[in-house]
Amino acid sequence: MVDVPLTVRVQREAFDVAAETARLTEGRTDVGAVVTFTGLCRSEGGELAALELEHYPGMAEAEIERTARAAIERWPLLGVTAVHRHGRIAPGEPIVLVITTSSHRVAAFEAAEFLMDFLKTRAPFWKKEERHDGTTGGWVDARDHDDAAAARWEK
Amino acid sequence: MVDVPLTVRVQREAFDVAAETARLTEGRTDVGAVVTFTGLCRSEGGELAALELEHYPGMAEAEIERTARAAIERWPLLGVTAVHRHGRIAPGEPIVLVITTSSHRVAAFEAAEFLMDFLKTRAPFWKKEERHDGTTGGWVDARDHDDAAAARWEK
Amino acid sequence: MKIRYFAWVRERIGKAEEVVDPPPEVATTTDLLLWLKSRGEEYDWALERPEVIRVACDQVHAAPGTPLAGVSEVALFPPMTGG
Amino acid sequence: MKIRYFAWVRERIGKAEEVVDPPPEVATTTDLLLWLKSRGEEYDWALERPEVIRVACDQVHAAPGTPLAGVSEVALFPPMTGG
Repeated sequence: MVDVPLTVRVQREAFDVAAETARLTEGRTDVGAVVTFTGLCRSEGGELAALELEHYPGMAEAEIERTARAAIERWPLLGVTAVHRHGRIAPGEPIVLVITTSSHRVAAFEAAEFLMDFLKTRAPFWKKEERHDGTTGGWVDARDHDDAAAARWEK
Repeated sequence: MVDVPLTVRVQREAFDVAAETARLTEGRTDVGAVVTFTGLCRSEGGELAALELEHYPGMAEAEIERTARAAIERWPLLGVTAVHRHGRIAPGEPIVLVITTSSHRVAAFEAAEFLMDFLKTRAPFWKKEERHDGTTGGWVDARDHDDAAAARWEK
Repeated sequence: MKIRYFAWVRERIGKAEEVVDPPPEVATTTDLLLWLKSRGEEYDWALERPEVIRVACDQVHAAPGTPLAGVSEVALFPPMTGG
Repeated sequence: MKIRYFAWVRERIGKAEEVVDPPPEVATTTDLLLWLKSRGEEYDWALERPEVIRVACDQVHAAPGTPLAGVSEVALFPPMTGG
């Protein structure tokens, strides 16, 4: 088992990218590259009032952790953090955070992209749109190009 | 000319990733993806006391800006920030920061990687090592695989 | 066996979970989907396109046709849209 | 014409910059490197492998053989190692 600091959380509250980054870098001098990805809620041209994010408690954490462990097996990482929010999220607010650290930049970049691709297609979360006119925009459809993005790692 | 917020700085002081990120995201709801890359000084197994980073003032800023504008032409970005330090930098300290924002994650990831690849091979900075035993480890050699990483974008 | 529903599958069926006792010939996740589909209008609506429904057995993604032997919790949901 | 040196090129030549007035037959960056190399031991040492030396004309990377006409500042340096 590779002993790499791994944090996975599913939570209602926002997250602090700087604090999460510091947890992976402070007090060590072997980290050469830190990649963070933050996914934010977009207003879709002003139409969207909020997203309601439903998730499968237990499986959501477990599935993100499985994906993170796959990344740790595949790249020489020094740390991985993944935080995904659920509940009501307004435009401009953060939804998801992935941080990867490594000695070198290519591993950190590739692992962060890998995590996001698989998080999108495998972690049990579902987005429902709430419009400003009070109607629901319905459930967001899964996109084929997200599946294609995940498939590129299968080799 | 694409009108995208672009910040390029070369400075001696450290940078604040959270503050730089906020400048690209605050007050807007069209950003869906934020990628940050931070490059840190590694201790190389404890041997390194510090790096001394020399640069070519004027050309350093201009070359980073040219690379950033190439990224803005190539991907649908909503903002780019690149900060590179010079002077004496101790292990664990940050050297370089790249932030890209976009509606979608793939553009943000690819542009950040592109910027780092070209920054490494085209921005006029040179690293000299200072060892703990007081000797100089000499100038860091350019690495062929950095050239290869930059070459993959030429198509 | 406990069944959990999420997102529009949950909304169409009108409940988040239930305990069911399928007959012994329901041996796989595919059998289970077809059996549930026959239980009433709301199930038929939720599962009208069984090929798009994702299934997890004990909180792990399961391919179509996965045996149900030893499984205590099955979840049915649409393709994920997190991230 | 102002010439600037960086990193180990600067260290070997022993100065960060100088103003030079090359003869008219020095028409390109490649000519300039060879002419500088002939100016003394320290230049010969700094430029012993001219193929690894990078050149910028007026703060823009210049390919070997770039004409010097109209250029006011030339910089010579090793391959970059920033980032």
